[in-house]
Amino acid sequence: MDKVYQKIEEAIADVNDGAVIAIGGFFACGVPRLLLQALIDKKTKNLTLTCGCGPMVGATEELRALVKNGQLKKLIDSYGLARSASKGRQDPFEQAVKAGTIELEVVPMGTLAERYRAAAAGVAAVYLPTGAGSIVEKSVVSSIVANRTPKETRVFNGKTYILEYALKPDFAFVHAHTADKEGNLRYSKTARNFNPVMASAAKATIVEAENIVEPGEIDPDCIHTPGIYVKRVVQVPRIKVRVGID
Amino acid sequence: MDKVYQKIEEAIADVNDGAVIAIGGFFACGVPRLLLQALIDKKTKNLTLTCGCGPMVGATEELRALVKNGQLKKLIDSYGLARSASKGRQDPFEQAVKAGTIELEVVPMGTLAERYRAAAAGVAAVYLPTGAGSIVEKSVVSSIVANRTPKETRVFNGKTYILEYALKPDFAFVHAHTADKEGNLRYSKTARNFNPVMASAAKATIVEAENIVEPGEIDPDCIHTPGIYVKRVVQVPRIKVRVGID
Amino acid sequence: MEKVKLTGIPREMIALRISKEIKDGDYVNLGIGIPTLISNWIEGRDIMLQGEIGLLKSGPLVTDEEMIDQDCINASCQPIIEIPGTIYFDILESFTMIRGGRMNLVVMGALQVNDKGDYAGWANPSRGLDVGNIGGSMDLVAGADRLFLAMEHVAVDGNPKVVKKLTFPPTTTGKVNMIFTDLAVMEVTPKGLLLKEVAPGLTAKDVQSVTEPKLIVSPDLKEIEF
Amino acid sequence: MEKVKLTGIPREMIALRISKEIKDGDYVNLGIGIPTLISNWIEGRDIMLQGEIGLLKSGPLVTDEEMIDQDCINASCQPIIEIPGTIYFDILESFTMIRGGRMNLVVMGALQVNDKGDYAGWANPSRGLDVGNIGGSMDLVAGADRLFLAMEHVAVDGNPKVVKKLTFPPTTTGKVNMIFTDLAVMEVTPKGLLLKEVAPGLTAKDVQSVTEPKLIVSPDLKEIEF
Repeated sequence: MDKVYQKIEEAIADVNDGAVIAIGGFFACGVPRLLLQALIDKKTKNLTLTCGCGPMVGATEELRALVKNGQLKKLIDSYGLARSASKGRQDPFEQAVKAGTIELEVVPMGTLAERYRAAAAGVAAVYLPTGAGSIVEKSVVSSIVANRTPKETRVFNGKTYILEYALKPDFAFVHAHTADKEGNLRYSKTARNFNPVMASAAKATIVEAENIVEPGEIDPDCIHTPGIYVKRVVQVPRIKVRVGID
Repeated sequence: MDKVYQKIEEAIADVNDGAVIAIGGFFACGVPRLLLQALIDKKTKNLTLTCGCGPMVGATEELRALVKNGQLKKLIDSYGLARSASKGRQDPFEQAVKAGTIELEVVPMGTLAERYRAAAAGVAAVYLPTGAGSIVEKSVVSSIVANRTPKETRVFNGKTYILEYALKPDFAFVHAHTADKEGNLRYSKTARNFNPVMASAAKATIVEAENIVEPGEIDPDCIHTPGIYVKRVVQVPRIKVRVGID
Repeated sequence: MEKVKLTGIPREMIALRISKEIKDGDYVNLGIGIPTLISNWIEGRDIMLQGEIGLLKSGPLVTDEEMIDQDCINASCQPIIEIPGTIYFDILESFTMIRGGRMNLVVMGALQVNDKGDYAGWANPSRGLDVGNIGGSMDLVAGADRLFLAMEHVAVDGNPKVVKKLTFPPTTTGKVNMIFTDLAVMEVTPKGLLLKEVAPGLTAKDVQSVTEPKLIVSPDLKEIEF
Repeated sequence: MEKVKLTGIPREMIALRISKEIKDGDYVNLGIGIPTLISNWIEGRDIMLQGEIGLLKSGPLVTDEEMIDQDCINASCQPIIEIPGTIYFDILESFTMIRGGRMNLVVMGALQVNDKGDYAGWANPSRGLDVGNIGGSMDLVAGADRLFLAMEHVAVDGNPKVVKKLTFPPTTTGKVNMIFTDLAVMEVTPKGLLLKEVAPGLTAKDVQSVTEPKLIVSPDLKEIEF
């Protein structure tokens, strides 16, 4: 089944206002920047972006545009704010969070990974040790400080665990090094990060790939994301990214 | 850190009576036969073998020897019995289960995979849909029919899930195609199956590998099992295996 | 119920009939037994077979002993041939797909099925054991978009397999969509089993005579078409 | 408590001191800040650095701009060099290792720590927000065999960071084993903080003067050794 789309705007045509979209990448690395740019151009509103570790901190320009256009309703991430407080003071996103116009929900990185995986694997919920004894025992959302929802905890073998639920995005935007036409993917080095687990979790996964090849051309023992999880693939140029975070 | 052992008997020297050992492989494919043979030679007793899908159905000779030597206390598997009832009637293992001298616990294949993963990933327990409305809502152990332990169930979004607990073996016996000296592993095709999840779940993972190479010689983007999970590696010849199950 | 012996279609033809229900682009998992035979009828079509051992877009079975790779088998432990697009993964990825709802269709064998879509396939108490082989069956039925059964209509001993009440332990309850046997094609509906097709030469009455639950006969009842 | 300004060792030397505690063969994860500097002191040793982004046996930082591969960074978003034995994996595998207890040692930075081994590192309310960046910190501390903190003893504004009661939200409670600062090396014991080493030229009394909880002075108190 050929999943290749020629135009990036066609690949995201059904991403509508109010969509929940998982965004791959870890800081500046492995971020689907051209899909993000297409989303900015499309001016889709009321978006919830669910991330892993700071892809929007790594894609500063794209985040600024999304904030400026008023497209963002909420960001879920483990590292959603600029690293330094001084950079944060000049950051439109941080100011919008402060003003309460955009919601920021903070979740430990491994818990986020696990919640995507639960959604992918048909698991309803899992008991994780992460954050026991911390504020993570409640939901950590910027706008509901006075009323943070407590989570269920339970002791197994003398240790406290928190019940964490599956997180299933409507879409995942993924950046791959190579895709074959049936949607099997390979990532490059640390650009893999959250991309595979998001690809398997979302209802519809849309891939930007630097290379597109025929089925069978990727080593069949080294597929990072099986094509069964992928709905559409579009080829993009490799663009130069400044490594580092603010 | 060099994890290579020259002799297979040294690699399993600390596997003592009463050990719980995960055995990789799916029917005849990817089974650590030479580690099993070393275990037979060592005459370790009172063993619990935890499997995935029928490695002992695929390694008939090894199973017969373990039964004959009285080494087996219990087998946990999704497919622990010969496929046909007529073969089963001649099978010493099935007769021992009937007689109650060996316990057989039956767990759905995906649930077993998930329970190993939970152990690997520091997850206490997970809610799975598998087996809801079936006998899997209780533990399915041959010797405790009259008193099968009920499991916790819970409804999420109108669907029933079963709470399944992490399963952490003392050891995992794993068959790999290639290992480097630091324990990074690659498997071949469908011989991968349960080997990686068991390798990451066990307290001590012992690997038989058909090839041993220097660190860096396996494509670093294609490591199936990171060496951090592996305690010892021993080189074994590739032995011819009859494909098919009884 | 009398023990009638009706002549139906062979197993290969049950498989052929089911193959007509599979759409191009579908991801499909085939259980051990009659379901495995379906793979013979879909070669060359754009259908992706998944094997729970950890492979997708499985190629055809090896027919020449020389070509066996002992590291390349399907979930029924049969050696298979790699084709362009065949990929391998571990058991966690395999059951992530399966439980996660990525299988458009799962076809399983069965020992018994009733008119509510419950079926039994994992343990036959006549074996003298109170345990059996579950394998991946319960995971597959938990995650499947659609679940078909492929089975003989009547057991070798003449007892019905399409029953009012399961006497064998169930694999799942209320999940079966369609039942394909040597005698008939039936759909599980909220009102009961809808008889849609019968084997050449048989009548609805013939099929009913070896079926415990009362069948609803489709107004469009026809012969099984291949 | 008076706001004394004591002169201690530089950040690089805190990192050097910690490097002496790491055993050959250890798997280690280093947090952002002072912990990252430890990597400079262990080059060539048989120590495996894990990066939660998804790499193990991380090589040294890139110093020559020409050599940057934008697909090859550590968890602090710094470009690194691949060495023989460096391997990459996805985020699930990374946190399987981390939560699953495979890290022999985790070294983190901190904003505050108390004498029970609780520490705060993820949110500084002075930023004017009630949320912060958790990143992988809470997963790392949940799974670590041993947890060290590497930090300045006193905040830039002169306030103590080794406190009786955390005023910042905790990252974890009761998990810290050792604290390495510019002024001292302290061990968290059931009875409180055991002062084991002081920076050259300082006394236990000096360190106590900028530390809120009462320190237990080791009978073997010595200067920090490198």
